[in-house]
Parts: sequence; C-alpha cells; structure tokens
Amino acid sequence: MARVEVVVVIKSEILDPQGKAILGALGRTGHPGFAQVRQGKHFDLEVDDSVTDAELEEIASTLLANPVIEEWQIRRLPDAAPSA
Amino acid sequence: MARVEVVVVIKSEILDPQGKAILGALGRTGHPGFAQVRQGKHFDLEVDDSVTDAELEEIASTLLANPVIEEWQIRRLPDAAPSA
Amino acid sequence: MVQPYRELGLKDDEYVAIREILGRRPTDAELAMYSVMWSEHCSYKSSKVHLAYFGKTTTPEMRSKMLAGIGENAGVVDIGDGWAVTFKVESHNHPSYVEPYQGAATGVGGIVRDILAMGARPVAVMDQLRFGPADAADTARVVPGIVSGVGGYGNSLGLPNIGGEVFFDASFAGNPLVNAGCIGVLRSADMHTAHASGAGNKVILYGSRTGLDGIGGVSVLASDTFSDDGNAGAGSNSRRKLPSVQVGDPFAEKVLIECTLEIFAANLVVGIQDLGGAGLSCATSELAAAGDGGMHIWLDQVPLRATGMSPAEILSSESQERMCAVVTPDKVEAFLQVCKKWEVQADVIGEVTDTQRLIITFNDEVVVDVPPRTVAHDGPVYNRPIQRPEFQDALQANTPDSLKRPETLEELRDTVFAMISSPNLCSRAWVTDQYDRYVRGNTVLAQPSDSGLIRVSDDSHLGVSMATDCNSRFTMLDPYHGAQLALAEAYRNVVTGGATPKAVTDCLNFGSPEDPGVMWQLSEAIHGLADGCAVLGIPVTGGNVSLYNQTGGTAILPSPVIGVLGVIDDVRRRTITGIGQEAGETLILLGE
Amino acid sequence: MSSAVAGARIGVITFPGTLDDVDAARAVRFTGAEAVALWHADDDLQGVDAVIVPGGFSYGDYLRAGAISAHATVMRAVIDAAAKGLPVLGICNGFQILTEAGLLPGVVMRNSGLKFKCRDQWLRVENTDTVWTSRYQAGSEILVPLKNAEGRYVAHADTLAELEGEGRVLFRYIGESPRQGNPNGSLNDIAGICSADGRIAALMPHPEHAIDPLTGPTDDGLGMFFSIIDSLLKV
Ligand SMILES: Nc1ncnc2c1ncn2[C@@H]1O[C@H](COP(=O)(O)OP(=O)(O)O)[C@@H](O)[C@H]1O
Repeated sequence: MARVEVVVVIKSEILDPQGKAILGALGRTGHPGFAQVRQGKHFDLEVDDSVTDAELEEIASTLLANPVIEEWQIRRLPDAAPSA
Repeated sequence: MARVEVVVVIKSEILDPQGKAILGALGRTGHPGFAQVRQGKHFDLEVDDSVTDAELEEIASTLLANPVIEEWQIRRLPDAAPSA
Repeated sequence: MVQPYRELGLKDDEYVAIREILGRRPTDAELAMYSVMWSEHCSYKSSKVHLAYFGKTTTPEMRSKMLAGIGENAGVVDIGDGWAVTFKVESHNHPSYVEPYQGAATGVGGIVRDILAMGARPVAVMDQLRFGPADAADTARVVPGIVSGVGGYGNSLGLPNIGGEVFFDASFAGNPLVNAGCIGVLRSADMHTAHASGAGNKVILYGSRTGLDGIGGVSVLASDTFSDDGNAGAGSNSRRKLPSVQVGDPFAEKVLIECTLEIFAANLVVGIQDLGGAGLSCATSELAAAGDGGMHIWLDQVPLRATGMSPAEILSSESQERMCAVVTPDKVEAFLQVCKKWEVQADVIGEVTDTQRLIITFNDEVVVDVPPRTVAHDGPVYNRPIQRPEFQDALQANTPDSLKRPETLEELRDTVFAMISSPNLCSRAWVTDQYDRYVRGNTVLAQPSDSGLIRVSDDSHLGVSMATDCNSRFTMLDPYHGAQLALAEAYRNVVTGGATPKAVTDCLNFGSPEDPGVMWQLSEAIHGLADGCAVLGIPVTGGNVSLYNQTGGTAILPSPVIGVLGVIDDVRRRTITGIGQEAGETLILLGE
Repeated sequence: MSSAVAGARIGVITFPGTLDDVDAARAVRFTGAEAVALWHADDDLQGVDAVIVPGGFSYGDYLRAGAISAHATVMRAVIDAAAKGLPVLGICNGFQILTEAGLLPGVVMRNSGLKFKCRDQWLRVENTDTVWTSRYQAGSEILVPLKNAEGRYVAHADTLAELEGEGRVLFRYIGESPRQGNPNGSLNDIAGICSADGRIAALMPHPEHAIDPLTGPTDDGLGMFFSIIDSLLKV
C-alpha cells in the first residue's frame, strides 16, 4: 500500500468564486493581511503498490479533476502518518 | 508576501460521501488498486509578511475548517511558483 | 501583415466591409469587437430575413398588450392591474457540451440577467434539455453535469424551477441542447430598456471583475500581437490558449439581482444592459447604438481579475455576473452607495457623448473608434440558399402503418410498460428533485403540472403561467407543422393549468445555416410558428436562434422550442394536473 | 388579529445570498405578527422578540454552508441575545449557520447522496414542549418541503446521546424510503434539534413553505410560527 496525495486547483485564469468569498470574509472579520485565496481540492488516496504513475495520472485527469478548468499535482507520500 | 497552504480533511471517523463515491467510480471503471479515497480541501493563501503563525492558526480553526468534523495542516511555502 | 480575421470567424467579404466602414485597417480591439458582434449568435445574420416574417404576421391587435417586443433583451407584456411580465428562452448548447456543469449554470445566469435588464424581478426559471441516447457513454458525462449545473445555479439564485423538458435522441449525442428560460415581473411603469442617452451621462460597469475566462477565440490576437510588437500590454508572450469556458458564481448573481432591483427602485438608471456573450463589446456597442449620441469608454477603468489583459481581451471577456448601466451624473454617488451596500464592485468606465462614435481608449490611446450601429445592428445579412431536402419525401412516406400493433392483452401490456419506462416518457423526478420549486413562496404549479404557474405578488391573486414544448421528431418530418404542433402543445398546457395564453417566445435550435436543407427547416418552422400565432391571436415577443448545432456534418433534429405565456386573474382557480385525486372523478376526453 | 399579536415582532435576517427570507417574513405576517428585516452587517436587532435565520445559500454556501455567515456582525448580536434567552430559529441554511456559530451542537454536512434534493417530506414532531413547537400535538406528523444539498446532520456519539436523552431532537424524518424516510444520511434521522431550554431551534426542512396549500404541500408549517407567538404573548 502506498499513500498518494492529489491536489486539484482551478486554473489561475478561471474565476474561483469560493476563494473570492473567503477573501471577503477575511477582510470583514479583521484580517487585512490576506491578498488572495484560492480554494482547491485535496485527495488522499490509499493505493496498491501495483498502481503506476501513469494510472494515477489517468484517474487524476479523468475523475479527480476536470481538465477544462482545473489543474492537478500528484505526490506519492512517504508511507507514514496521515496528512493531518 | 508569503504563500501559505492549508489542507483541511474530514476526520477519519466521519463519513466522507464524496470520497466514497470516487472510490466506487474507480472500482467501476477498472481501477481495482485503490483501497481508500478521502476528499479534503486545499487553500492557497497569499499573505502579507506581517501575518503570524498564530493568526494563520486562528483563521484555519475558525473559518477554513470546522473543528467538530475536520482537521487541518498549515504549511508556509517557499515563495516560488504556484502549486500546479 | 494579414490580420487573423478568419481565425476570428470573419469571412473575407465581412473583413472587407469592416475596412470600408472604418476607411482603414481595424485595430485588434475593433477586429475582436466586430468579429463577435457579427457572429451568427450575436447578429442573426442568417435568420434575420426569416424572422422578419413575425413582424408581418403580427397585427396591431396582437401587439396591443406588448410593451417591448423583438429587438429588446426580452419581450414585455402588460398583464393588467399595473403589472407586466417579461420572459425569454435562451440557448447555451455548445458551452454545455464542452463543460456540462458550468455551461448549463452560466446559461441560467445569462437568461436571468436578460430578464433583470428589463427592470423586472426574475421570479422563475425553466430548462429544456435534449441529450444523446440515454445509454450512450458520453451522455453519462453530459447529463448529470448539465442537470446539476441548472440546479446548482438556479437553486443558489433563489429562483423556483417551474418546468421544462428532457428528451433523448441520437442526433444530440455530440451536441446536447441546453435551453434555459426565465420569467420576470415588474410594474408596467417601471420598464427599462438598454439605451445610452443624454450626453454627459456616466457609464457604470458593476458586478464581478473582468477576467480571462470565456475569451477563447480572441487568444489568436494576443499571440499575433506579440510577434508584431512586444508591448501591446497583453501579459506574457507564452500565454497559453485561453479556455473558452466561463465559470459561474451564482452567489454573485443573486447579490447582483438584489443590488440592481434596489437601483431600479430608487430610480437611479437611464438605461441598463446585461453582459452576456460578447461581454463589453456587446454591451457598449448596443447601449451606444440604442442611444442618441456616442459613447466614450476608458478601458483602463475596467476592474480586472487578471494582470496584463489586452484591450481586445477586456472587450471580449465573457466573465459572468456583470451589468452595465447609464446613470445621470447627479445619481452616480447614490448608485455607487447601493453597490457598496451589497459589496458589489462598481466603476465609472465611460460617458455618453454626442460624437455619434463609440470611442474606446486604453492608457490614453484610442483602441476603438467606430459608428456603434455598424457593430451592433448593421452587421451582415445573408439570404442563404434554401432547399427542401431530397430525403424529406422518403421520410414522410415512412409511416407508422408498417409497424406491428399490439394484438393481445399481453402485447398491449408490454407496449405500455416499454413506453412508460422509456427514457423519453418515464418520470422526470430524477431531474425535478434536484431543482428547488418552492423558493420565494409564490409557486402555484410546477412539476408534475403541464405548465408552471407563479403568483405575481403576495398582495395580488394575479398569476403568470408558462409552458414550453417541442417535438423534435415531428419537426423533422414536417418543420412547418412541427413548430405549430409545439405552439399548440404549449398553448394547451397553459390552458390546462387554468391560464389564458397571451404571448409567445421561441428558442430555435437548428443545424448549420450553410446547409440549404437546414435553412429550409428554419424558414418553414418560422413560417409555421408565425402563421400559428396569427390564428391564435397571440404575438411572438422575442426569441433566440441557435444555429450550427451539429456533429460533424450531421445536424440535430430541428428543435424549435416554443414557450407560451399565460395569465390567470386568480391563482386560486388554477387546475391541478392529474387524474385520480379523488375517488369518483369523471374522465372526459375533449377534442377529436 | 389581537393587538397583542400585532405587537409581537420577529426579526428575519438577510445575508448576501439568503433566499427564503421573503418566505419566513410572509409566514410571520401570516400569524399577525410583525416581521422585522435584519441586515447581516448591522449589530442592532431592533428590539425584536425572536429571530429567524432563514434558508438560502448565504455566501453561496462556499467553503462550508453557513461558515462565512456565522462570522457576520449580526450573528454576534444574535449570539449575545440568545445567551439571554432570545428565541432563535434556524431553517435550512439557518440551521447550518447556527451550528457553525456554535449556538447548536454538531454540524450539517453534504447529503450522503451528494445531490441537491427537493421533495415534500414527512416529519415527526418529537418534542412539543418548546417555544417553537408548542402548537403541535405530541407525536404529530407533518408534511413540509425539504430542499438542500447539505442537510446531513452529524455529531459526536456523546453529543447525539445527550440530544436524544434530553429530548432535544425536535423533528425526525419518517416514512418509507426512497420517496420518504431519511433523505440525506442524517444521524438518527434527525431533521431538527434545539437547545437545552428549547429556545434555540433549527431544522433542515422548510415550515415557512408550508403555510398555504396553494403554494406548498400543506399548511403544517404554520404551527411553528403560531407556537412562538403563543410563547411571546404568555410573557
Ligand atoms: N428539464 C426540466 N426542468 C424542469 N422541469 C422539467 C424538466 N423536464 C420535465 N420537467 C417537468 O416534469 C413534468 C413532467 O414532464 P414531461 O414528462 O415532459 O411531461 P409531459 O409528458 O406531460 O409533457 C412537467 O411538469 C415538466 O415541466
């Protein structure tokens, strides 16, 4: 078993309404030091050792992310503890 | 300006229907090598250098995550390029 | 150097015409502007000559209750008691194929802004969906995205969904149809139209910031500019091909609606225009063309979401949730205050002038200097060849007489089961369960009714009803009668709910106008619809034409979606759909 | 309408993106009481006798439903007033906001089916001893609209036990699935809960959409609005 993390973010030229709303909330609640917020998705996968990088790339681009508006990054994690 | 990444995941004992749905889809589409999928959130923040770790922790615990169901991790990133 | 006008969709003679109008080579920004505004979608260049038939068949009597008709953002009908209704159906077909969720979502957003721009409060939405075969692989990608996009946007906006259609046919496999309709209500005295009059009046852009989304086609200009001269202000040389999709922000739109209605209520605008397809190119040229003078826009005042956007990109951006208003100078402050209350970005970006020109500057440099009508209204008009297809006779000769009919009880039972379980006839609850039909508390009829019915306001019993219909297969067989059939069905569905039909809108979805057979279908359908309306005595108040719906060389089934608007003076007298509400009911068949 | 009823004033909060404020206000007026519009950016509750946090998609439900609104200026005033006994009702998005603001325990998460669901839903009124439910008879079953994408109530086991033990489960989903029953995977079929004293209450379904059979499935929702008026008149 291996642990893989996939981060999916909205392409930078495309509107991220969630990030925009969070930035607004930070401003209203007295946190002026924030210049930008972008919200993405984070996937924690537990995969069999047989799963190749190519297979990971395929599922990221077809299932986890929408290539039309998002980009992604795949990272194999050291076995150990969960990410949080 | 500094870049900060916050990852928010649902506590492991709480049902994550999105992760479950993705796992189901992986099985159906011929990817038997996946044992678990958990979906979380990923935030990319651009913050003023004046923003302290304590302020980041406060924002994560009061706004970005709901401590009743979620855990989070804050990471300051090396200045450089966007995450994907 | 040759300008990339072909990549922008302009034909050789259209480009020559632009050079003649201007007496010079167009700038990039002008080229971007003309190319979108002269596109089929914005200029109706292939359908205009046929649409004129609606004008010829609409009598003064039919027109008597029409406060605004074809040519405005949406038709407006006086329904009595000081109330008026505006309604329209628009297509968002291609974007919904590329990116189903966002395509459908922004389709809803666009039609709602159209209605809002008339000075009306949007009160209900509808959606007419046509997909490829239910069991085709790509349908599984397209359907859930589109349905949740319509729901996701409409639900967050707080507009009840009061009806629509779902239809499956192989011809839509590579080209699903996503039509979205909206109804708005207003006091008849409060109607607003899109025009920029009064020299010295200010032009205010408000709503979301302008970004690189939905720029798609114009990216050819960016790369072109750079090989030319390095500093045209358009970001990095390596700017990748920009996506042609837009992402909707329904929350921003909800706020925009409330903000705009407050602006209307305080009487702060002269004219107003939504930003839809073609973004600022469309809004500025249409406002100026409908006004009585000219307009000056300072493009550097447009708040941007991306750095280094070129003038052509700013003008072409299809960033959603934006509106453009013309405001007298004494009301600018009050206008900005309302926007501030709703946390809506608002900026004065220009001024009405008496120059008769639309002049747009960017960093003090004139990037557009055109007669606005040449962009917005006097585009090319085509009289395309029309030819009844040769296969039409064979198609019509192929009647159902050759089909085997159920003979035994068993066979009859199987036929009934096969029919009610088929994708085109089965329950639509899988769709309508994802749509909020209750929000705003004025929904009197929605699914499973044949028409939706909305109470106009809390303190009135007046109601407006709407039904939309289209039988694409029948229209394929006979486009003239197919359009009439759709009209008659929608008309009956409105009557069934208890309302009296008053007006008609349409969304004409067809294949390529360059195919004479498709042009024949279009022309027949328009004539059928117009003649049908003349018989029924209700006018077509507006509509939408969507062409080039085809996969490869194969056109979709011709799909003129017809919407009929009705009025009921007391919603408590509505008729509920369905039989068997109570034991002992009598079933009566009307008609032949 | 008695003048005493006319004297009752119930606040209805509007956040950017709130949708069902018009409906909540209409339901309040239906009882003869006055509906007072409260704005998210104000800290003044205008002396109202009770507050309704209505449904909708405040701030687009972005981040987590209710998360951003819970930090609004008006909510600080609501939290203070609630501590002093002001009755507060959260409906749908209002439920999400009250949990995010810490006025009620647990959280409301994405439906287990992941989709937005709109249907007429049967509920059992589990506790008729609160200021928001006193008009219902014990064990009443009511039919009201349900419409949300994030309606799954989740809480820790000990919180759940406490809620159940103290009779703080106010409404429960009932009926046979799939067209009835638990629509979203809520723990213990919970549709609504309340505070220990019953004055702070919330539910996912929409009583304000069930005040007139012309525009809703029933008028079963009216009981909640008459209940609060009763309690205000008793004082
Ligand atoms: N895409 C849709 N959006 C909203 N409502 C829809 C949609 N499709 C169907 N409906 C509604 O579902 C009900 C049943 O639809 P349909 O089966 O097409 O009815 P009919 O066969 O009577 O025309 C109608 O009330 C219709 O308005």
